[in-house]
This record gives sequence, structure tokens and C-alpha cells, in this order.
Amino acid sequence: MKMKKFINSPDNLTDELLDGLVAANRPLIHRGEENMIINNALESADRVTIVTQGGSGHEPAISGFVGEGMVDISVVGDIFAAPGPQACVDAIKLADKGKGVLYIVLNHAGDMLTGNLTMKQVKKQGLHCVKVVTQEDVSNAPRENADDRRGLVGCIPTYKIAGAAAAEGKSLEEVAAIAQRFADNMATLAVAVRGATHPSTGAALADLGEDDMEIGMGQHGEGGGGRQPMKSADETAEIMVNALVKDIGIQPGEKVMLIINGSGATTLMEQLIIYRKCEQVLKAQNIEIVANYVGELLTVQEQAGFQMFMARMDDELLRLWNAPCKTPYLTK
Amino acid sequence: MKMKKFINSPDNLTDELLDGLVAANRPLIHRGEENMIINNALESADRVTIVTQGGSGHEPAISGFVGEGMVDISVVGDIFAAPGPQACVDAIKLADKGKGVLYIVLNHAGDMLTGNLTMKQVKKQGLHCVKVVTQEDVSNAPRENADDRRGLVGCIPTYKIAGAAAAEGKSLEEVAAIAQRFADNMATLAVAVRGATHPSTGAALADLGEDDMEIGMGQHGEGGGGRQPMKSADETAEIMVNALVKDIGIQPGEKVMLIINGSGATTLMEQLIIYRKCEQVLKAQNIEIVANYVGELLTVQEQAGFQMFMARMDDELLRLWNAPCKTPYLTK
Amino acid sequence: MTLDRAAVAAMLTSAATLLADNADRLSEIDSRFGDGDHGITINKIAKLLLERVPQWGDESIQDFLDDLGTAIMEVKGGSAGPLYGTMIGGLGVELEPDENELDADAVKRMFTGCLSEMEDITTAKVGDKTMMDALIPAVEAAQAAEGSPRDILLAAAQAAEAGAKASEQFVSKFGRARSYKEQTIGTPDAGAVSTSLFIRGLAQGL
Amino acid sequence: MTLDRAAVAAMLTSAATLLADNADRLSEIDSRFGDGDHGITINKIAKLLLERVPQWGDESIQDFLDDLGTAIMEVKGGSAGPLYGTMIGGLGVELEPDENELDADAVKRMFTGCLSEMEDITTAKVGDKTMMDALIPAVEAAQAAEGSPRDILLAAAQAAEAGAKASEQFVSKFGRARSYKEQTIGTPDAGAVSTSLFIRGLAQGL
Ligand SMILES: Nc1ncnc2c1ncn2[C@@H]1O[C@H](COP(=O)(O)OP(=O)(O)O)[C@@H](O)[C@H]1O
Ligand SMILES: Nc1ncnc2c1ncn2[C@@H]1O[C@H](COP(=O)(O)OP(=O)(O)O)[C@@H](O)[C@H]1O
Ligand SMILES: [Mg+2]
Ligand SMILES: [Mg+2]
Ligand SMILES: [Mg+2]
Ligand SMILES: [Mg+2]
Repeated sequence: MKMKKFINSPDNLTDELLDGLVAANRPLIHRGEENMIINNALESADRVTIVTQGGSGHEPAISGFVGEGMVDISVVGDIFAAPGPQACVDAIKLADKGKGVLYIVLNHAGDMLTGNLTMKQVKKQGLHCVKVVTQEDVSNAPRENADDRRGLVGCIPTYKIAGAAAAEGKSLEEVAAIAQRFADNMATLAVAVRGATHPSTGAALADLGEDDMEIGMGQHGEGGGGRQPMKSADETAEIMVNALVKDIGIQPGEKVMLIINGSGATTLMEQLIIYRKCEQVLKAQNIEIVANYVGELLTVQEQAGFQMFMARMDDELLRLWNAPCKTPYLTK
Repeated sequence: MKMKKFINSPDNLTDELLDGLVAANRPLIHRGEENMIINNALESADRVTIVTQGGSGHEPAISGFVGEGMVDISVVGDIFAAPGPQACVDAIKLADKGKGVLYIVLNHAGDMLTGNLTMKQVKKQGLHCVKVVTQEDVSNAPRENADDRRGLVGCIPTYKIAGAAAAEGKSLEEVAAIAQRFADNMATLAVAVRGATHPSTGAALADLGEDDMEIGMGQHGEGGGGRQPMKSADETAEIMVNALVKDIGIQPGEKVMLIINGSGATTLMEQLIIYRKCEQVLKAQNIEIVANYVGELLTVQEQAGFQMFMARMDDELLRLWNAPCKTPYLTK
Repeated sequence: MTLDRAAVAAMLTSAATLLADNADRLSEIDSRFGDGDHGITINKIAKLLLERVPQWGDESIQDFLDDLGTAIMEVKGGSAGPLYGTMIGGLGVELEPDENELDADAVKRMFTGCLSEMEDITTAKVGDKTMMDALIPAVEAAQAAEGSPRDILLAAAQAAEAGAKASEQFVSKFGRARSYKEQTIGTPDAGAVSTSLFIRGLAQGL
Repeated sequence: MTLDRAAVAAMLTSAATLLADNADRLSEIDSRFGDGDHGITINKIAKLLLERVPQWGDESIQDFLDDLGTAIMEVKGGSAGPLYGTMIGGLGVELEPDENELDADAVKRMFTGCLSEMEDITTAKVGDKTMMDALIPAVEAAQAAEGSPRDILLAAAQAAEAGAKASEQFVSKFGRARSYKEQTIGTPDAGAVSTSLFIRGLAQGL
């Protein structure tokens, strides 16, 4: 299938989309050097600040969540590609307002390399920075092999919770501990039913045929081995929600956050139908959803499918999730 | 192309998606009889209230904007189909808190029939209700033939502005006049590059081939006559933004609202690139964007394309647009 | 010959059956320039008629048609619900509240009532490629016809069919087909065809 | 025989040219189980080398390699940037700050420095189907080799090529190919192939 996208030069995609994001959100964010998107309120911040990095092409993630109460600087790479470590080191220096910087990295090959190189420099230069890695894809590896788990949509609520903790004036060590606690208690499962095209190369990101879906699909069509004939919304929801409960070890009586994150072409109608079934399944197990989101947070271009995210919640995490924030694509 | 959607029975789509919407937003909304989605705060409202109607399948529109500061009751039909007039009359009665009801109807054949039948009953029963019709599709007919202009995404900012005016305690006549002033000064142009499938029948909503786009595409693939080979983002943006400026008659020095509303499968990346160009084109004409939104407000399933919306703004409209609101898919 | 409640019931049942039998064809016509669902909605309306008519108790013809119209308006699926609801409710509006034996004049009033109600909710005229292409000629033929209720219904059915056929030559002015402009020539209007079937069905029920 | 700045410059230019010439093939390999962009990124790295090397002024070999590595790390496009940046910067880390005439021992230290820097950022071992499949054997062969700098480079290149070839039989453990598991047997690793080309290019530049 031919690519039919509204783009100009494939080489300027990231630059142009970041310009558009800033143009549409001038009161909130501005561009820095080296493809940084920066919270306008960073300059006067007197608190721990949050830096993250990642490829473009996943809009609204990641830069759509820069603003008050979430991310202070997002360092953007190219389409689906991590930025280099120098840009990240620069961002961490720029972000540091004397209270230290939380640096959140998603577990993907390129991002981890950059993250490691960045931390090498950060240590060399004696900067006050703690790195937290989000790695919650249950399809890829058992919970024990956390290093093999990809980072999916879970980065977004992690930003929210870390950002709110920072806004409360907590120390870097406290903010990092909270973010880590949340990250340690989360899990995501992705399903795809139709692939997308890479917007600069035009290459197909995955081919799922006319009848199949794949549970465990990664962020860029990496595949997860769960290819199977397309199932109904309720069957799919049940399989996935139970896999998440099991992975995190949620017990009856516990409270969770549940996110249905559309990958691109799957309608909000479908996501809402899925959410409805998840609530029913969880209710039957006496598990309460106390926080949620249904919609597109982290997309993979026009891929059809969704990511289902679950996290164990406690009162502090819930308070932080519900705290105010003002970013281009999440306002509370 | 085969339909690959997460659904259960095609007959229960609307029911299930509304259940999902309510499940995910219990603090804000609940379901009423006859497929109504109702603002939880309606019961204690002491102000003009807002009722609207429309088919499902356009999520987050319309019911995703029920809540404080926007719509009080949305009466939902079936997929792409208007509800019946009895349900609308019931909703208007339920919504009326003694200050009257603004009833907003989009100009589509079925919705207009229901709207007319509803107003016939409303008058017969002596209810205090004013109807405002949104009809802003510039592709369909010249401005003089307003009756032939379809209602597209413009209903959403109209809800926002009317809802904020109502929240300020204005009278029904004042709220209706403000909504009408906004509606009289707005225009939308839709473009589609790939059609969607009807989620209950599986029928293709439009076939645009491998190379074409259609400027002027209506909400359900109705077509608008502007079929042409796919153009770049910047060319498309320039054609469309200029058509809107001309249609409304925006003059240099004026202020506008600009919305890029994704139809479903067009990425936010593309929408942001388009927005960026619109800002450039308008700036060159000394037209300032003072209000905006880039993202999916009213979709057509997984149709690829977007609607570009523009409205002439004044200080009062801008204040109302920026006023707080809390709904499932718009929070300010 | 006059029509009592049982006769009106038989007419409605016959019309519903004929519509249901042609539902697929109606969807097929609607799919050419519309959204292909006319038959689906017409089928729902037919089912509702076939369910309600046998339950007709001692309500007057006017009251029953009014209730029926109100119920049909709530059938989900698009324009056909309100249009058929209005049309069927309209059949009763010019009858006397307790007129339960309908002579030829009453049957003519059924048609004029139907048209005036429709004209309250739509501005479509003959030539706009809508149901009105069948309904307006049917009403006119009914007024001009002489003889029994049956003769009047037969004249109306024939005129409706001619009107539906004529709709093939019109350029669409209403609904989603409208944007296809001249391309719509050669295809009849789905609603005009269903309307002609409805009226033919009424006549066949006698 | 020792290598001076001009010789190192010639080696880097030769390596860059060989990589650029093979870019399409590298993307093709990466497209089988990866995202098909390895050649694109390698091409950007090669271009950067071809641009920077001629501008080499009076910096020491270590400083120049370090600057080069830092610049390459910022090449956008994915893993290859940081990996090649680390590898190329690493070539200098075990040289003396002002060591600008490299003997056989120095060339061996270039390889060990390169490997130790790489091991700081990746845990991949031989058999994991990554660049390390080529780099680790190359470093080992360089240590074992005797003779001139040229002999050492040739031994390393040969070992890297054997390693890249051997990667065909491995099951992917890193990056996105990893989820294809056994399916990846039969296809070499794109990064291992590019690494073997890089080392062969260095050797050919002498
Ligand atoms: N404003 C109108 N006036 C008269 N008839 C109309 C009007 N709008 C639509 N129709 C009729 O309705 C028919 C389509 O009905 P249907 O397919 O059930 O509804 P929808 O168009 O909502 O899918 C058209 O063929 C036309 O005859
Ligand atoms: N963690 C790692 N350690 C060593 N090599 C790696 C690692 N991750 C990826 N690679 C190498 O990078 C190559 C892919 O590079 P490239 O395609 O440029 O980047 P990306 O995978 O980000 O698209 C792989 O073939 C592999 O050799
Ligand atoms: Mg239809
Ligand atoms: Mg319809
Ligand atoms: Mg690659
Ligand atoms: Mg890549």
C-alpha cells in the first residue's frame, strides 16, 4: 500500500513537526538547540526537573507532554531514532536548577546506548542526575529479565507522576524513588492489526495480512510472537487485561491505573469498547480502576492496534496522577 | 480491504462505546435513557443548559465533550445516524433547569429532520429552547446557501463557547446569540486521502485510489468534488487556509481560531506540520491565530485526512474559548 | 366500501411485508451514491410495523397511526426513521379523531395529511431526487382519482411508481448523494423507490 | 613502519568509502529483521568522516579520534551513531595523548581501547548477533597477530569478516531483530557486516 501522508521533505519531518508543536503551544513550550522541546516555565523552576529523550514519529509522545507538571525538556531524535548523548548531556545541564535532574529513558536499543553514554558524561562532569528506565512490555520477556522489556506507553504516566512529585518540592532522590516505584509496578501489552509506513523511508513497519492480529507487537512493528487470527474486542480485552494482572501480580482488593493507548488508526470507539470490557473483567476480580486514560498518547504513525497499560496504584501515586498539569496533550 | 476492528456485535457498537465512555469518566458523566450522555453536574445546574444530538462513530465527538463548561446532554443516534426526535424532546425537558436550553444541531440530512421534528414538539409543548444549527463546510455550497453547508468539526468549539457563556450566567437569548455569532463566522474544509469502513456494515465509506486526495470530503465520505493528485503538506495547507480566509472574509489585522482536526488515521505529526504552515501563511497576511487545537476532535473512523477549521475571533469569544471546562476529551 | 381498522391493519401489514422483501434492493440503490443503509432502516421500520399492527387494540385509526409514527421516528438508522414516522403519522392527521370507517374522501385526506406533515419537515420538491418524487405525484393522483378507496390507492401507487422511475433522471439535491451531482443521473432515489413500494403495499393489502 | 596522522587519515577515508559503497546492502540486510535503516545511518557516518578527515589540523591522533567519536554519536538515525561514535572514539583512548607515530603495539592498543569503550555501553557478546560478533574476534586477532601495523590490521579485518559471516548462524539477542528469534538464522547481522567493512577499509587504507 502506498504511503499517503501530508509531508514535505522526508528529511525535515522532525524539524517541521516540532515547529508545528511549538507554534500551536507558544504559551507552554519553546524549541531549544539540538531538537530540544523546553517547558517555558523551566527558567524560573526551583525544583527537581525532568528530562527525557526519544525518537519522533510517536506523536503526541514524547514532546507533547512537555510543560508544567510533566516533562521539562524532551530531547528529540529523528523518526523512531534516539538523539545523541551530547544533546542529552546539554539538556541535563540546562535543566538543572540546583535541585538535580531526573532523566527518564525508554528501554529501546538506541535509547539505551544514548542513555548509557549520557550517564558516562554526566558522572564525568559531576552533574546531579538520576536515570530511571521504563521497561514494561510484558510480551518480550518475563518480569525477571527486565532489561529485555521494551519501554512502551508507560513512560507517559511516569512523566506525570514524576513531574507532580517534583512540583511538590520533593528531592531528586525522592522523585526518583517514586518514579521507580511506579515503573516497577507497571506493565504494558501491545496489539497490532495493521502496520504503518515509516514516514521518511516509506517502508512498511509490519505486515499482518488480512486476518491476523499480533499481541505483543512492539512500538515500531518489532513483533512479539503472539500472531493469531483477529479476535473480538471482548476476547482481546480479556486476554490482555488478564496477562497484565498476572504479570504485575495484582491481587483482589488492589487498585490500578488502566490506560488504553491507541496506536494510530484504531478508533476511539474501539478503545472505549475495550476499556468497558476491561473494567468488567477487573470488577469481577475485585480490582478497582482508580485512574485511567483512553486515547492516543504514544502512537506508531497510522498503525492500527493499541497498547493496554496497567499499574498498581497507592494513595501517593494516585494523588500525583491527579495533580494539575498543563502540557499540549495532557491537562489536568 | 477487510475491516479489522475491535468490535463485538455490530448491533451493540453504540451501546458498548457509550458504556466505555461512561466507565472511563464516571466522575464527569452518566448515561440516561435512549442513549443520552449526561453531565453529572446538570442536576444542580442553575443556568442555561446545552443539548446536542448526533450519530456515533465520530469519537471523541460528540459525547466526549459532555461535562462542565460544554455540553449538558448529548443524544446519540446509531453509527453515523441521528437519534429520533422523541429522545431529543425528552433531553431538552430533562436539561431545562428553568433558564432554558440551547439545542445545537449539525446540518446533516438526518439531524436536520430530527431537529425540525424536535422543535415542532418543543413549540407545541411550550418549552423554552432555542435551536442553533452549525453549517460551515465551505466545499459544499457558497456562503449564501448556508442551508446546503454541512456541519463538520465546528460544532465542538461552538459547544465550548456556548457552554462557557451559559456558565457565566447569561440568558438563553444571550447564549444563543453568542453561539450564532461564532457559527456565522466560521468555516471548515475537509480533506481525505484514504477512506474508512463503516463499523457495522463493513462498507467502504470512500475510495480514493492510491494517488488521490479529495478536498471537500464531508464527514462520512460524502465527497465534495475536489479530487486531485496528492499534494505536499505545505501545498495542501496553503490551498485550504486561503480558502477559509476567503470564505469568511478575514481581513489583515483580524484574529482567528484555527483547528486542525484529524479524521482518524492521519498522524498528529502530519497535523502539526500542516498547522505550522498555516501559521506561516496567516502571519504573512497579518492574521493572528489567538486560539487553536491540533488533534482529533471529530473523527470518521479510521479515515485518513483532516478538517481545517477557522473562525473569526473577538475578545468575548476568546475569553469564552479559554474559560475552564472539564469533559472527557477537552479540559481547560 | 369503507375501510375499517382491520382493513387499515391489513394495508399496513402488506406494505411492511413488501418493504421487507425489497430491503436488500433498497440498500443496494442507496449504496451507489448514499451510504447503503436505506434497506436496513426500512427493514427495522417494517419489523416495527409487523410487531405493532397485530397489537392494535381499540385506539382510533388516527391515534394508532400517530403512535406508530412516533415510534417509527425513533427507529435508529438515519433519515428514513423521521421521514417514515412523519409520513405514517401524517396519514392520520386529517382524519377525524374517531373516524374509523374510511370512505373515498377519507382516503384522499390520508394522502393530503401525509403530504402536509412531510412539507413541515422538508423543503424537497419533485425533481430533488428524494422520497418526495414518489409521494407528491401519489398524493396528486389520489386527489384526482374517482371511485372506491381501492381505486384511489391504486391510482396513488401507480403514480408513485412512475415518480420513482422518473427520479432516475433527476440530479440529487438532498442528503449525501447531492455531492455526486450529475453522476446520480440513471440511478433512482432509494427513498423514492421505497415510498412507491410502501404505497403499492398499502393498495395490495386491500 | 609506523603510522602517522596522514596514514590514519588515509585509513579512515578508505573505511568511510567502503562503508558508503555498501550502504544499500547494509540497509537491505537490516530490513530483513530490523528497520532497514542501518545503511542510511552508516552513510551519514561515512559522509561525516569524509568531511572531517580532510580538515584534520594539528590535533593529536587521540584528540582527533575523540572529537570524531563525539560528532558521530550525534548522527541521528538510531543505534549506529552511538555505537560507531564509541568505536571510533575508542580507537584513541589507549594511545598516549601525544602519540602520533603508531607502531604495531599502538595499533593493538587501538583495538583494545575500542573494545573496552564498547563494553562500557553494551553487554553484547559474540553470538548475540550484533557488531560485537565482528569486533571481538577482530580485537582478539589483532592481539595475536605479529608483524607490522599492516599485518595486524589485515589479521583483524579477516577475523571481523569471519565473525560477520558466523553471525548468520546466531539467534538475535539485541535490538528489534530479537523478537524474531530462530527466524533470524541464515541472515547476518547488519552491524557485524558494517563493522567488518569498517575494519577492512582501515586495512585497505594503508
Ligand atoms: N430532506 C429530505 N427530504 C426528503 N427526503 C429525504 C431527505 N433526506 C433524505 N431523504 C430521503 O431519504 C433517503 C435516504 O434514507 P436513508 O438511507 O434511510 O437515510 P440516510 O440518508 O440517513 O442514510 C433518500 O434516498 C431520500 O429519499
Ligand atoms: N546493544 C547493542 N550492542 C551492540 N550492537 C548493537 C546493539 N544494538 C544494536 N546493535 C547493532 O546495531 C545494528 C543496527 O543498527 P541501526 O540499524 O543503525 O540502528 P537501529 O537498530 O536503531 O535501527 C544491529 O545490527 C547491531 O549490530
Ligand atoms: Mg442511507
Ligand atoms: Mg445512513
Ligand atoms: Mg536499523
Ligand atoms: Mg533505526
